Amino acid sequence: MNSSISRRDLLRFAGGGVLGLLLSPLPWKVLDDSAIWTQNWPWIPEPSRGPITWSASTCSLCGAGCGVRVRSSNGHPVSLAGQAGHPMSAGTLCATGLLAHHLACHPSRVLQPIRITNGTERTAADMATIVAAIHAAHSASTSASPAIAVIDSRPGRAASRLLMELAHQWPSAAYGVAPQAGRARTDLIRKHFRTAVPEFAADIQHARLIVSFGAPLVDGWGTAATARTLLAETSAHPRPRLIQIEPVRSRTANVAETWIPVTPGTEHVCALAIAQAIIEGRRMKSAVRARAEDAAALAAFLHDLDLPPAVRRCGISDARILEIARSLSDEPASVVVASPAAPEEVQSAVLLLNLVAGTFFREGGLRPLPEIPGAARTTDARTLEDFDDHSLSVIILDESAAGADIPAAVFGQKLKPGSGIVVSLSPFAAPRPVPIQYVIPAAVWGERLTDVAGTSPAGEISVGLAMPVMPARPDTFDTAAFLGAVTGTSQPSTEEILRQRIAAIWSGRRGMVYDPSSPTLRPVHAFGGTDALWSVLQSGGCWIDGPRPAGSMPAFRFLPAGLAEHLTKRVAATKAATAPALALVITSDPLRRDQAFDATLMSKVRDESGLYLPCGSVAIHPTTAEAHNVGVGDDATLSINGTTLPVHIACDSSVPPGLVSAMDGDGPVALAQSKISDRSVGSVASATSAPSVIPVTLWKA
Amino acid sequence: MKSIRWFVAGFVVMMLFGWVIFPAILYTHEEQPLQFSHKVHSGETVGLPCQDCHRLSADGRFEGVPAIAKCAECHAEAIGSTADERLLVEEYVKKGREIPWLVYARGPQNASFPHASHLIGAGLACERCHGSQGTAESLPAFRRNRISGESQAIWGTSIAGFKMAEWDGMKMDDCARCHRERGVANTCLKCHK
Amino acid sequence: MVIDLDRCTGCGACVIACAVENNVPPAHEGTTPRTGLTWMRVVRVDDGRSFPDTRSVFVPLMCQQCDHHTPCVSVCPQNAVEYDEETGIVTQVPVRCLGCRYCMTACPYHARYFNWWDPEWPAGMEQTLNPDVSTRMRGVAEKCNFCHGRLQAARAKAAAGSRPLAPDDYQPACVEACPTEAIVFGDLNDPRSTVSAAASSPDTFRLLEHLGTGPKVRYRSRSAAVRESLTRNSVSSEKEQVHG
Amino acid sequence: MFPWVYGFTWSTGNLIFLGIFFTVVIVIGLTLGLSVLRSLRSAQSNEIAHIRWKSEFHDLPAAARTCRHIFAGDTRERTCAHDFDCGTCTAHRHIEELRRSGRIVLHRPAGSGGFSVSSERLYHRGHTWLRREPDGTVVVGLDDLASRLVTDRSTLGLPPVHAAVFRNAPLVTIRRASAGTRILAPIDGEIVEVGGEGCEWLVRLRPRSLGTDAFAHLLRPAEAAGWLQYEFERLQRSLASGGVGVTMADGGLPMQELASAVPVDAWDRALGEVFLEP
Amino acid sequence: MDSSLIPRGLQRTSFPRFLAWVLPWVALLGVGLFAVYLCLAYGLNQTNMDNRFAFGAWIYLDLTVIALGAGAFFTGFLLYILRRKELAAVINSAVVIGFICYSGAVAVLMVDVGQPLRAWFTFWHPNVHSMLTEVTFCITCYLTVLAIEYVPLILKNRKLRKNASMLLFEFQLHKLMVVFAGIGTFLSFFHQGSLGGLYGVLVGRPFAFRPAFGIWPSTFFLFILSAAAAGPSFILLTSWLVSKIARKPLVAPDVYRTLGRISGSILLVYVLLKAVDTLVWINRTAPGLGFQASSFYRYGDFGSWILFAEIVLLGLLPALMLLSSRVAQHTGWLVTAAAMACSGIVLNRFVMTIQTLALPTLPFDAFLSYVPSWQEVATFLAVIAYGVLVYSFSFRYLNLFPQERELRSA
Repeated sequence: MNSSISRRDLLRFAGGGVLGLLLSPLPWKVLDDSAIWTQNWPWIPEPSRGPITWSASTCSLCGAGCGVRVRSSNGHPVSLAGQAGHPMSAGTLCATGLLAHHLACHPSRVLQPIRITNGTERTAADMATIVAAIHAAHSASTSASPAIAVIDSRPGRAASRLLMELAHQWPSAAYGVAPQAGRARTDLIRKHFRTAVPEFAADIQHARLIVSFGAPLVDGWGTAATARTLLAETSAHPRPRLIQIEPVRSRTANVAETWIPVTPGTEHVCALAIAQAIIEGRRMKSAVRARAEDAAALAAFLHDLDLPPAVRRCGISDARILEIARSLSDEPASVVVASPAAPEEVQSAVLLLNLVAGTFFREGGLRPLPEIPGAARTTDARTLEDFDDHSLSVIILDESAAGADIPAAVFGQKLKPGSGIVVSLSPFAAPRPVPIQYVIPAAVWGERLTDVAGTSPAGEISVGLAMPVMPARPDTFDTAAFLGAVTGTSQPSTEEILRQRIAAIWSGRRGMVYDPSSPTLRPVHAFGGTDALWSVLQSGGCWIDGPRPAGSMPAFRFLPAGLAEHLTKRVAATKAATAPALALVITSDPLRRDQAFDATLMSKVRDESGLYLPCGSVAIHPTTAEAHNVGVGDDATLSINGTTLPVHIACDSSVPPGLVSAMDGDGPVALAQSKISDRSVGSVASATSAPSVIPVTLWKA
Repeated sequence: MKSIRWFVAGFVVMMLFGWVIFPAILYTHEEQPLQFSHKVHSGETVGLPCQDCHRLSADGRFEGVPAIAKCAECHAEAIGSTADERLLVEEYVKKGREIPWLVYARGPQNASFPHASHLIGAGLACERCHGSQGTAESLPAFRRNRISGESQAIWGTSIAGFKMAEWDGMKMDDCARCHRERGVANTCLKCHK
Repeated sequence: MVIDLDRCTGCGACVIACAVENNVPPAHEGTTPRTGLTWMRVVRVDDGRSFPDTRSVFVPLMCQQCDHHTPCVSVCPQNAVEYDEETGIVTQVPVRCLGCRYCMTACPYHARYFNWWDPEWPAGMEQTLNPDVSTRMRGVAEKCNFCHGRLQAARAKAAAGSRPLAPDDYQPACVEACPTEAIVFGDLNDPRSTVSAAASSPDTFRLLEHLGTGPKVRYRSRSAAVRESLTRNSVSSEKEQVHG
Repeated sequence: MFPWVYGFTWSTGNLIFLGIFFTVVIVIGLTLGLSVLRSLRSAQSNEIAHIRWKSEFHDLPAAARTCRHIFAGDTRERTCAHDFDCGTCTAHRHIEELRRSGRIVLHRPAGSGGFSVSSERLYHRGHTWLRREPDGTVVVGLDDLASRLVTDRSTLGLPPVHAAVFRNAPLVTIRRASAGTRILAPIDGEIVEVGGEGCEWLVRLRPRSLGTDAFAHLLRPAEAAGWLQYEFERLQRSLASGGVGVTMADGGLPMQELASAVPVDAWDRALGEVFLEP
Repeated sequence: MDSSLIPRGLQRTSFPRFLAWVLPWVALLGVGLFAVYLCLAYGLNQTNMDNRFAFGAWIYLDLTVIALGAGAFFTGFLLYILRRKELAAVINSAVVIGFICYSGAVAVLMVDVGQPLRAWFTFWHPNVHSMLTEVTFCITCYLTVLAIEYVPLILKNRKLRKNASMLLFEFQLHKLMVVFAGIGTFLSFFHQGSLGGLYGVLVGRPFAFRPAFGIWPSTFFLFILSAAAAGPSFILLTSWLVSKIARKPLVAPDVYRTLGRISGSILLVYVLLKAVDTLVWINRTAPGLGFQASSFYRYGDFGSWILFAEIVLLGLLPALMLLSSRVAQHTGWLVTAAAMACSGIVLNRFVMTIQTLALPTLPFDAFLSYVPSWQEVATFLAVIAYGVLVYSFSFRYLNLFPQERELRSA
């Protein structure tokens, strides 16, 4: 080899090398493998491989109690589906229910006790300090009035009994419930009857005619079963007639037979006008007239309410009122329902209409909702607002099962200034306007055993078990464990309470039981004992309060004390109110946006496909948009009595001109909504316009 | 002719690298978490049938390598004296932890291989694709392709893809050829999931 | 597949069930309806009547599995898209797709979606991934394939029980999830199946039928206004960006 | 792509498409291979010099490729298309017969425009002259125009003794200009002796073949005179920057010291022009 | 300083001034490469493309660049096969421009494709019915042909030709150049056509769909003609531009005239055929698919003026100007006519890509518009910068214009 290697030799070496390389498998294998590498990128998770198992459970996200069939891989739920033949849900699940198994891994889930100071800073906290704080408040309480409020977000569960027992054990504690949707309605109903009557529920299943004042029958969560009864008509079960009366054409109005776009805040006038039409048309049934004590007084009251001028402002024609009145009185199975979020006067007017149409105690009408055996009576328990102001040093809030929202301002108002703390047992941390709040991680659906009390579209109640389908997170609590930790005393475990409850049901010897393995419902007493019933419920079955005696209508009064004056005042207010140029109408959010329901995949129907209004958007009619020279997708500013907030404009022809439709509980609108329901804004709203009609102004940002 | 020598030198060096050194460094050599002797279990000493551990469940899914529960049936306590068995009992059976086996025939994530259709539907024998198993005293080293992350059993032992035996390599082309020979449809939807 | 538009309330359960079944990742930060990744969508269409009696109709829109020289099959340069004769499903193989997006321009129904971002799931959610469907990666196109993961599982089960595949062994996730049973699914070639009966009823129609791509998803509605507004071919010029 | 790849079908469309693709690839491959093969083959055989000259001749400007017969007034404007290889040029042979048969008289131009042309030398277009020695060797030197440009012998890189030289291949390199310019060898042969300082010729070489066609391409003294004048004008034209024609008053004689007249930055251009570098 | 590389006899600016000219383009290239890094590392969410606008602005610009780069194949075809000797003056520049356009377009395609590492799948599993397969095959082959045509130019560099083997290879290659010109023409014929076919076959997009002759839609042939027309104009434009920048005459005026006449005649043929095709489309094809052609021009700013501009204003007018002898007299008018012809073709590519995607197909679709993100714009500017840089170095060190030397001394 000569001493120096010349540059040319290196070139020749390289040339030979390249030819050698091309003839070796190296480049081709690297090419092939790099393509395969792009198919198995390590940073993209792979589905687990393992045996597929099926189990059944009950969805506990809302009060519908739908049956769930859970498909698990390697012991972890992979997908949920409705349980065919389930009496409460007949094989359906709503969009939110389908994602119940994702809530466990929601990014904003609380997994260890945290302490939130003045609403924002979060620091980890440990149970000892929390328990110490509660005990300190417990021992320091001297005066007779309770210092600790134990608030149950969803009464009627087995856990509710535990909370009540705690209130009994501790003199300084008192049991309370979150504001119940049907609660206001029940109080109003009770005023009409002399004798004690239970709660009532609308029997949509058998109704042939439904007149709804803005009730979200097919809107979003909890309504899958109702949507099925309303729309999945078969030859045996033709589709009922649905008349929807509400300002904005919601999804229910969209599938309704007729939608009557009334001006917002005038629903009560329409209801009273229909009632008057029934009476003056002498269509009131004799049975109803016999039971009523003040039928003549009602006719006179309605007459001197002088409704026609108010009706003209409602936007509903007289012919339409007569037609509804006639069909209500002719159709034996008919019911009138109102939106749970409707103001008091609409609830009472709708109740009056039901009484006039005689829909109580009738199949397809309003049926009495029996007591859930084994659950304490919570209908007359007080809410947080009933406690006197600044009297509480601790509020214990059990939000392990999502319930109605408690207005944020109420907490600050009820706590002792400066020293009050709120201890909430919740899977997600909803900050509240209080100096110190402790959040103790609660289990979500599928992590721990809980019971579900459901009401079906037919107004029947059921008890089902939400079985644990995935390994529970180490330091999350259910109510029993939480109370055990807080009181330091040994509390009965959830399982024991549930067993007692099932025993109560079994001994009650009332109602039917759905067993997934057998096609038909079997009566309770057909089961050998509590254990047999327990095993059926654990395998996804549920107890349902079976065929009830129709029951007879007791004596009642149309106009209990105070109702007449209240209605007169509201009708006068509606007559006097001047229609605002632009009114904000807050509709219930079909997806219930707060964290308890908002799994990450919900973006598929919100931000990613625009099926539901994205966060921070308001919908207006294209003509209104042109009137305020605001374009689609523009950023605009919405001002409500001086408080301005940035919103995003979406054009939508289902919103009548002159109205701005916003979803409650989401982003900027939530801020406005909290201001609206906040005492300060509410009072400012002019006395004449009903609280649900809020004048606003809108301009391009 | 001096110039050709360099050319040939370069050629030979690269061919050697491509055919010999590259296959060696392309695949890793990973040992299994613990040794397992098929010979003992399925041979005369214990005489378990293959289907006992490698079961086909009712819904057509193949269990493949058995879960720890299967081992725990016999090995709740140490039976033999080997170190591996002690490791099995302490580390995995007692703690209820699954053994992180490195599965040789682990197919890619995007293709589904329904064992039911092949074992029952087509009546194929396991050896057809996996080669003779169940007689080895110990488990061979798991060889993973450093670039694509797949087991070497997929591409096959020869770097150029020539199949030494029927079971050597289970690439898409191999499956497609067998499907074609038997007149079974080999559309994408048949296997890709 | 026949979809009864009178029963669809636009609740979105089908879209959610589809996303859960097919391991579709949650939205990446910054996703808009135009870059959203869903295998099917429910589109809200107003039937154009004047204000008080105007109605919206909710149209679940997924891949129509066209069977007459399928636009996306004929344009894909590397056979990542294939029309499966046996089942009539248009298969999209994400590991063969190199993301040229030509199929997305070819599809008149905009039923194809692209992974603009790398799929990410919150911690812990990877355990809820469906083992019968592979996760994809950024840079590939995706579309509805009638949940053929379930079809393959059904075939395996049938093979295990050594019996032929029965019609009700397999139905896509959206059909199973719809509360009002608006979606009827089955074998269109089998005249006795419920879907053939539904398909033959007079008030069914198909989207963009005049393009001649032979879509296999039919829609039904008793209201003539709805049928007319969905098959009107001179495209409406209204600029309204429709939101639910 | 190939029959054993998944998805390959023997459909007509597939075959036509892949058939065309493979033919295109093969044609490209073959053409490339052919040109590589040819260049390897010509690298072995000593045609390199010949090919280099053909390639450079192809890039010369038209003015540098004028035919020799213009200088002797035989023909009008004509550019050579045979790389100055007059042996193979039919027109040249035709003109030679005419001249031999006396129909064309080799008229001598009035003067050589101030350049000395000696009668027993033959001139090569690369500005070298050649004289045959009685002992069969040949002496090569720079002609008058070139020697005025290249004054001092030290800048010349002379080839070693016994080196083989090929016609129209670099014989001597001038290291004056930045890129270096080469002077072409007039005929094939082998260097016998290198001329010292003061000697009128540069090298003495033994020609490979002594036949008449080995010297056919060289200019006879009669043509050389006109040729030198033409080359001088061409040099001026290339030096004149932009559109200015020949400024030398006619009748003025070229200065002896041409080298100093050429501006420094144009030196590279001037040498390249004279010594036929593209 | 680099004078040993500059071809003898050509005047080039001093190296520092050349650096001053090159530096801004290098900076632009740097910014573009950063944008490319972002797109490759973080995915195509960096761009504003979405599920409706699957083809973004850079695909449209790709098509334009390839159409304008057709000068290489057409000039090569005319010179080597039709023996139009006067085009020898611009063939080298045409080859360099062609190489730049194609390599730039392929580079942008590599960034635009979602999975660049799988690009070879199109070769391994070709779908012969897809126009994009045909485009991929032909563009890759033609890029190699252009590279092969570009290599002799490089090997002719003054320093490189001193190396014997390079000189030999260049000499032999040059002799076979006619083969490559033939292959180049054949390949370009197909892929310019298939780029047009890309849109013509889309049954789902009635705006772009055209009836087929044999297996190719009419846009296949229209795209070839328009590319062949745009090629020479673009060569004319670039040669004029380079001579303006280099401030020295590079090409004899009659070469401009011949280029202009060739481009004008083909443009005329193209415009006539395009008009016929549009009429057939308006009256028979679109209604056949159930769409009134007028409905395509009712949205946004895509009025029917686009059709008029494309066919008449930037099609017929420049064609006539290029063919009229009066215009051919002074180069200024010739260049403007060429520029108009090129912009006509650019507009056609824009309409075919962006308007096709913007128009709604379903009855409830909305007309959508799209603005490219800075990453897309930066990537494409990087291609332009890459082109200018390659051309600047080639112009400086390679002999692109043989006539430059004579023109300088004449």
